Amino acid sequence: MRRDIRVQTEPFDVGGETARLSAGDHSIGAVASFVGLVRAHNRVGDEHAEIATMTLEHYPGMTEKALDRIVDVAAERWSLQAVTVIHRVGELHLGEPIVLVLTASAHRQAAFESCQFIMDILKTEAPFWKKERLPDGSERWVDARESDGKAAARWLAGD
Amino acid sequence: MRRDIRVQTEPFDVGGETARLSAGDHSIGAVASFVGLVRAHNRVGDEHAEIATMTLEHYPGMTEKALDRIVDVAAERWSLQAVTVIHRVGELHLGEPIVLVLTASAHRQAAFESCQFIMDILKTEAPFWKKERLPDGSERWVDARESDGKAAARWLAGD
Amino acid sequence: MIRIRYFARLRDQLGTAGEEMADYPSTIGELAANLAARGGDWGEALGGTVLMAINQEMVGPDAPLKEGDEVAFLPPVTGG
Amino acid sequence: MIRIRYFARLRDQLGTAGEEMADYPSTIGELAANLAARGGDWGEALGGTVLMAINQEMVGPDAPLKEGDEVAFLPPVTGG
Repeated sequence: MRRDIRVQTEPFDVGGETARLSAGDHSIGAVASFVGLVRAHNRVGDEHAEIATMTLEHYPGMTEKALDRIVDVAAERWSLQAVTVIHRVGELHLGEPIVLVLTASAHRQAAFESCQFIMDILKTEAPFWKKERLPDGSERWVDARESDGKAAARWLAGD
Repeated sequence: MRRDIRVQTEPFDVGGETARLSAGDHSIGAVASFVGLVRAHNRVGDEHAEIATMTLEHYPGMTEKALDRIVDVAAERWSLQAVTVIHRVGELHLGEPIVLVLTASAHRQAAFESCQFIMDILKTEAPFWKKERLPDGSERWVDARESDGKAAARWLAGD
Repeated sequence: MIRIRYFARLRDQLGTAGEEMADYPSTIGELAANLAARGGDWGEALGGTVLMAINQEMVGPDAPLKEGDEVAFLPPVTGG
Repeated sequence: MIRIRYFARLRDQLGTAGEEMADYPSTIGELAANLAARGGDWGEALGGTVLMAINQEMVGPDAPLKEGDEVAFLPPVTGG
């Protein structure tokens, strides 16, 4: 299985990455993707606070290992031809893409499920942290969501 | 909810469609997508026959109505900001994209599930038909897959 | 008068994309049975699994026919 | 000697990105307890939910420490 895992400050090109993932491999019938974006309201129980910018911190070295491990597990569980995971770090503005996950398989169910799996596990195991800056200039670390823990746990319970 | 439903012979631009879907709407935190491609082996129980090209036929008028109906149901079931469905018709070559489904929501689970729902129902209810041409020039209509019927049925069983 | 359309594999089997019919039964299911009763390719094409639509909406066999309807017989779909 | 690193909210709370430690206990869980026992911000930062890693792999509190390890304390992750 081909894999491409990147942690970068630059934006990514969804169309280019999708084309690259499947180029020349005619056994691929399905490409599922997920793009996570910086959205205006991000805090649990505080849906009315608009954010201005977001800063993504990570643990260099460990992050790449963690993403690689997650992709290993996906590749054991589903029949996949290729996986791309790109996660941005640094300062991001409203509406900007944060993360891209692409999975390619012969069949759509494997592509869909593995893409969702990678996102769910990434959300609870990959060492990234978000800090929001509000329009008044104040900053705060984003709290982990309980729903993310539950989403990850359902894959471990054997579906 | 914004929607864009197209049946066309031309290729589509995954990156451009993804950017357009979410442009200017900062309530969107998640975009899920699916791209279906023409793959080399397509017949149930006949995995060794390579195909040369594929022709997609549809029922003009009814197809658009069927896609619109499917998107209606998705929009009732999940909280969505925007949906794009583009399905190509006419002659397509190996590796070319056939269908694009994009769903945008505040949260990833709604985006993932609605994208998969739209594909599963499209596969059994939208009037498209595939005809394969093999390298020896012979043509054959693709058989419907039992697994597609099951994938669609699970959504109707109320999960 | 109703207009009947045949698509994809059905059209190839029947050798025609459609026909018009002045005398037609009361339901689409009866129409399908009448067409299948023509025998040969018709029996084979319309005797198996076939989807039915009236005015571009999927319907069941009990759906009534009325003057001016666009009726369609469709093989199981294989898009996506 | 081990190297200890603090990330994100933990680093902000503690006012430091890390430290080196020559005398350290046998497990990472004991190390966390010792750090929390410093009191004040340390007790608050390391007394709650905290993830632990040794040499860039997540571990549980019983994981043993050895000379040269890179130990990290991480708040619950919020990427994606």
